[in-house]
Amino acid sequence: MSDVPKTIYLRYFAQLREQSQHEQEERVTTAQTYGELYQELKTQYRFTLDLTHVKVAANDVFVPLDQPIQAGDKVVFIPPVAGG
Amino acid sequence: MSDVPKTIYLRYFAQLREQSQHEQEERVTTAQTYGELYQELKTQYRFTLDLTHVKVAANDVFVPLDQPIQAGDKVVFIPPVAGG
Amino acid sequence: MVIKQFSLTNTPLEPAQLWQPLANLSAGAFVSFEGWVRNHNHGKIVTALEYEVYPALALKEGEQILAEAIGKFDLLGAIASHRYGQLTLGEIAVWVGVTAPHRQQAFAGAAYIIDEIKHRLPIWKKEYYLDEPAAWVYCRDHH
Amino acid sequence: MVIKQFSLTNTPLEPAQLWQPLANLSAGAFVSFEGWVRNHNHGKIVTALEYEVYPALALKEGEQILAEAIGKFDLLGAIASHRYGQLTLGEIAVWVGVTAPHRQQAFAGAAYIIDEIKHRLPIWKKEYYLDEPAAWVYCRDHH
Repeated sequence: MSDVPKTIYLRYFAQLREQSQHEQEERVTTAQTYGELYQELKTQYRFTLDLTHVKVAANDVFVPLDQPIQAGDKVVFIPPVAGG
Repeated sequence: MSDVPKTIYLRYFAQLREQSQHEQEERVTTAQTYGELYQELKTQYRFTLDLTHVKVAANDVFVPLDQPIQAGDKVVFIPPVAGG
Repeated sequence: MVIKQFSLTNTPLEPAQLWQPLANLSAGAFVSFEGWVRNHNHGKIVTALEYEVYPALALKEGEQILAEAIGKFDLLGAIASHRYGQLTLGEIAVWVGVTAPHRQQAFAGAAYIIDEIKHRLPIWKKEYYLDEPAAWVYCRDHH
Repeated sequence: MVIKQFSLTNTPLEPAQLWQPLANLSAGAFVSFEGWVRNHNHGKIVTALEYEVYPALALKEGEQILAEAIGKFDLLGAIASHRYGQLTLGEIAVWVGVTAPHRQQAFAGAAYIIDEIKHRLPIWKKEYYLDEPAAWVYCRDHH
């Protein structure tokens, strides 16, 4: 069960968009958690931000990085914000 | 010297204006200090405010109530304020 | 150049005009405060309001308050204007606007100015009520 | 009825319009905050600014921030609007307006809202500089 690849939908913002050169991406992953997924993407796209500086939203809600990924999730990693 | 009557010029605001029924007044007084002057006016006009709730300005500057009156002073007693 | 302007007026305060001298490309934060005439106060129904002011001293004291706020909080500008005369419900009784490099200074500066205006400015407020005689009201924070 | 409105816009913010839903005869105090685009930041000369936003989450988070402020400080209303896209120097990046019976609540509520917007709203700022490459900047208070 845990090794079954899942299809998820990613959107990228700010420096993650620039570094990945993607605005969005459909992706098949075997990562178990959002944190593992971020490390997978970080390696592939050479993201400069470490996991400790990133938050994650699944389906437009903030969720813990160690939460299991669900197939079909819309996932957005949130680099440090700067409103105002 | 201290008993020489002095001529001063009073302006009244807010409840002191209403209770004295004067907007302004030229007055000859033997009061030594602004505090003494207020007591004189309080008796005459039946001001309801005690001296402890009043401040005083002479010549458009706040001054201590126990300061000696100078002849020719423009005196304004300041009831509790309520800006804003 | 630091902006410092205190004024008294018997015509309606216009925030869209009042802030304009504060425009400054070095300022990151603008905070404004408006005191509005409420329809009630301490359980009484207020129908109208009258401010009476001692102009010469109020202008001096107002300028002094702005100067203190600018010095204490490194403001880039501070403007305040107080109405006097008859006011109707919902009107602006006092407007304060400040600019600063950062928001903490701007909030602290604006709060300081309105606090001092309420406690020090020689201006008096008479409230007219629905069922009771009009009364001169004091700043309750202070007395 | 308590007013609570959070919005995102790529056109200039207009304070003279934005405050209007807050008009309320029970409110004695109105406080507004504006974040302005400055011509410098941490010693660098800024020439322009770009905000990129994650709209679905930002709208939820913004509404949530306003609801928290209303609850914590007994506000009568709270409105905030954040620009995104390209901004020029001097433009308003974010506008916050709140009303309350008294000024202390209004100041505390407005300060809370802008603090939380800066720390929580999923929006990112890219600064363009005179002599250096553009960079995504973070909220320094937080990192």
